[in-house]
Amino acid sequence: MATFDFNIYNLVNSQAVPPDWPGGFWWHWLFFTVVIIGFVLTLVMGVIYIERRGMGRMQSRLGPNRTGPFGLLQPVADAVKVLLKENIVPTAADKLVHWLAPVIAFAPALMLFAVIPFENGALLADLNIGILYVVAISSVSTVGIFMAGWGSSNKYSLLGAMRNVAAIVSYEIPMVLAIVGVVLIAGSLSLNQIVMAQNVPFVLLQPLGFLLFFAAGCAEINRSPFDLMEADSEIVAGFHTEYSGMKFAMFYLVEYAEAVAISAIIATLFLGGWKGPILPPWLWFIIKIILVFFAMVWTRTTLPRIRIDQLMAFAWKFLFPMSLLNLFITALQVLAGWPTELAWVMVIVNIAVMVVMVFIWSKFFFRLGGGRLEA
Amino acid sequence: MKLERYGIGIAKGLTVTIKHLLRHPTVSQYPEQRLNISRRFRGNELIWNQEKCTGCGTCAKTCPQGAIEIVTSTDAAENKYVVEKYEADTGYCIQCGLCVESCPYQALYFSHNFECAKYRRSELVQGKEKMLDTPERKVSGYFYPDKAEKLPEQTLLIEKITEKR
Amino acid sequence: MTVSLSGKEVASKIEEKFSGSVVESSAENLVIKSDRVLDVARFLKETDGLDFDYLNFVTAVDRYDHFEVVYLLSSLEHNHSLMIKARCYDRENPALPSVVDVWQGADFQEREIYDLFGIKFEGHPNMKRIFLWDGFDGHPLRKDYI
Amino acid sequence: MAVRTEPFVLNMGPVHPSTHGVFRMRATLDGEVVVDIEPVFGYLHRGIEKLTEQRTYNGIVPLTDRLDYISSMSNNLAYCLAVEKLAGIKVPERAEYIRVIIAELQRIAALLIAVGAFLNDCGAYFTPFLYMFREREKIVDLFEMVSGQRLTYNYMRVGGVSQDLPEEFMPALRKFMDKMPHYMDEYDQLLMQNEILIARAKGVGILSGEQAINCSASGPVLRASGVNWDIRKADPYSIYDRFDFDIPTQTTGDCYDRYRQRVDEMRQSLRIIQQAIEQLPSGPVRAEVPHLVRPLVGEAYARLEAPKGELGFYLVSDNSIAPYRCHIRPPSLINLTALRDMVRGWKVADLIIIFGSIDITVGEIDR
Repeated sequence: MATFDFNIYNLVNSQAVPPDWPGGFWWHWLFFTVVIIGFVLTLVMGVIYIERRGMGRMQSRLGPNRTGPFGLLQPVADAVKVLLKENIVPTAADKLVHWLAPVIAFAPALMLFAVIPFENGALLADLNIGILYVVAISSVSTVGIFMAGWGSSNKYSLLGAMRNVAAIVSYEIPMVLAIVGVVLIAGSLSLNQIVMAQNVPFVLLQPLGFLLFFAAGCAEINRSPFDLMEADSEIVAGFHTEYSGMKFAMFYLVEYAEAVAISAIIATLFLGGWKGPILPPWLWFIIKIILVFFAMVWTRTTLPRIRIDQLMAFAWKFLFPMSLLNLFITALQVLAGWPTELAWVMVIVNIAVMVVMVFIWSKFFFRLGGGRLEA
Repeated sequence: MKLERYGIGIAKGLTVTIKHLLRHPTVSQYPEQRLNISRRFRGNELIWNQEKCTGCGTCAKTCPQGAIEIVTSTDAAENKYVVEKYEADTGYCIQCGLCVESCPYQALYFSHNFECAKYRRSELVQGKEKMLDTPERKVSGYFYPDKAEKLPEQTLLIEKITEKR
Repeated sequence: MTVSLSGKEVASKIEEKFSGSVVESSAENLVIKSDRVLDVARFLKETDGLDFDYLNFVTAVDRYDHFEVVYLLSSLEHNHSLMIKARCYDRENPALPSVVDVWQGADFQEREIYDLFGIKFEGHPNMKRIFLWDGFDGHPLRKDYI
Repeated sequence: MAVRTEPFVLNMGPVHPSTHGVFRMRATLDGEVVVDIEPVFGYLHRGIEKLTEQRTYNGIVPLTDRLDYISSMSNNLAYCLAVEKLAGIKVPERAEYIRVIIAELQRIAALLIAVGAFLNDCGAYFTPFLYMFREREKIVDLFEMVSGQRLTYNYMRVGGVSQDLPEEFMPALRKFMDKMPHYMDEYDQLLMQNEILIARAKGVGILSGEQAINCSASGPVLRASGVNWDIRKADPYSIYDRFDFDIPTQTTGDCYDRYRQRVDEMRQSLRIIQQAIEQLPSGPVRAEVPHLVRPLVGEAYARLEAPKGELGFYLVSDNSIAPYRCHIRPPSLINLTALRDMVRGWKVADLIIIFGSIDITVGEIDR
């Protein structure tokens, strides 16, 4: 047997059928489940560290540096502390719903990673409808969050949960339309094919699509300017006000696991997943995830929060028409066959389109109402 | 939101935060790096000079909280008050400094340290012997400019370089 | 420089309009009969010579035999101010007309006077204690409150 | 069949991240829209006005620190002005200048917290708050050098100031003075032009001029509604008539204007300090006043332009060592009278911002 060279690349060449792993399908499945769970949890720990340290430095303070070298074990310390905390369930709470909510919220966050390629062909299930699976799964966690809001029978969490449902419903559409733009150029729904088709990273071919997807993605997982679901200055801690102990740890994990998932999807769709010059492909993939996540941390430190009706107006009046127009223009360009031959012409044209459209929308169309209801 | 400035406002705000990544943090690590506190700092302990004190009780009268308790007995020989009991309940004391300011014989000072937390409320009451001037209980320069000269200079945040890395 | 009008001048004007409403007036002291406070207040606010549109504060002083409620009014454009007082001698349930309809700023201050002194203000939209809980008996700022 | 919805009462209770202290609002909400709010006070009521009746005139100064604990120097100064007016005490020149410098530094420090807390309520996650606390830290360092404490200074006395400025105070103040404008421009660049903040704060919680006067609002809240009324200009106390500075006012009186108003006022305070440093004379810092002041029978009301508004002390004396009655005019409590009309019809998120833009301290409300 050839020496067991751990480089996945030559073992698993690109084909849709699961590879003929020495042990067959089940070994492949087991290996990748372990990889995904290990990868997500360690990356979530790393991402929590980056966020707390990055935000600290941006606020001219230090951030955690006491636990472990340079504070690296801070996420572990947080997890241990939260797990040891008492598990309080409010008396008026709907016990089952309260207990089940974190599970339903956490499961989709991990399931998203099944279709994300770490390397060429190295993914749990190379579905040929990969991106559709991602969009479907990512809206399941809303049910979990709404159950949390309803289950803890607390007015603040009910407010938070209602906001979450309203926001996710209206941000699904711009997100999907932005993805469709990418799929049009790549020609296939499977994430691995999309990455393969990206000799010019799609962020250049689809600048407007990238902006729309980043905004809609941040709203989906309630981060940066759209973090209304647990807006701590208004509704205390939103849907997870009444959670403590293990269940709070799950929600804390959900928030960051979904942030990692969305940045992984952005990395695969727009920044050319595992493609990169010298470094091994999986390292490129992690670097891009951390880069996109740092952008989220950056916006979270600086930008104030948007009000709930502005959030809705932003989705329906700003993102939605823009994504339709973007889709229309990309379709024309794909018909004219630009992505393959005149790729660089398309890049310049699309950037110009983006600037013009943002200018027009913010100048004329998109006017935000006062928001005061005469009682 | 009306992006009448097409997101320039947001972009300028973002540049401010990213610039802070390249600057020194303004915080210091307390137990390891200790900053010098002000020379006139009013610590939460009193220091009492037995010789100078004549037992007049002005400090007990001026204390707005009534935290100082003084019991004196008359010593007919030298026709002087002898201070039997002199207690300052630092639980009541709000460190306002009126006692040190009003003492006509400069017998009362403030201590210069601020780490005097105790576990029991009864330990907060400072008896006569616990108020004497000892090396580890330094005297603060509050209302005593000569004592202030001996204390180290206060570290100011303005002097700390936080601009360039 | 805010000129504080002397009690005498304003007293003469008030006497013309509401005869018998000024109990005592000296250079810096102007005491109004307690049941005429509301009309005098409205008069002071509306006449264009005085037009005291800004109420600085309302407070009360317990003078053992009577309560003295002090109003400091000022006019922003003429930049002059006037301090008027009203006395109520009844200690069980002292009462005064409320000036909330004239100056809305008096709302919380009158509730505070009721809470700490026990002086009821008729016509106040929500005459309740402001700092202490409703079950509290007695009014702390009275001189005879132990 | 129209779905029947009825408003529910949400307790923005004494413990809430953005009620700036133990302050409670019973908000009746219809979904997200605020139908009515009823503020509940009294969680921090210590009965300071009753305490003042058993303390000597100098013993009350540490009490005034605890009124508006964010700007205790202004409280000390307001109380001392009232006692000096009551007892007719003349304060020496140097003490007057030290008081002006310290009061204006305290105004900058208090306005920094007001603006930082307002931006934090808008959602900018603690960044502006921590930047502004860094500037406030520099001012608090100066106060610690002068008075010995960092929050409850107890620095001013009847008749002047308790101790003279140490020698290293002036160089440190000059260094602070020439670095501060740079930092203020940086804060403006951070959020002043931010589209999200403009969308959130412009046109929200409008308080018109007449309504502000009728509710006897004072301070930045009054000036942001376009009323040009500042006690330092209208009724100059101590030596404010020797400095030339102007009173910024805004037009519409919404949350954004109150935020901008406070930033402009900080710049004016810097101008005053600059002039006060140049004209600082030498000489005694405290008038010859007996330690137990006994003013004659009578009453006096003195006021000053505190960072929150018009802070006044109404003192009645009966020629004993303790005042017969000492009433404190609380600018925070009186500014809240207008809160109810400003908030009706807005959403929960706006309720928090409007409340934050009024900028109250609970110590001064409950006394």
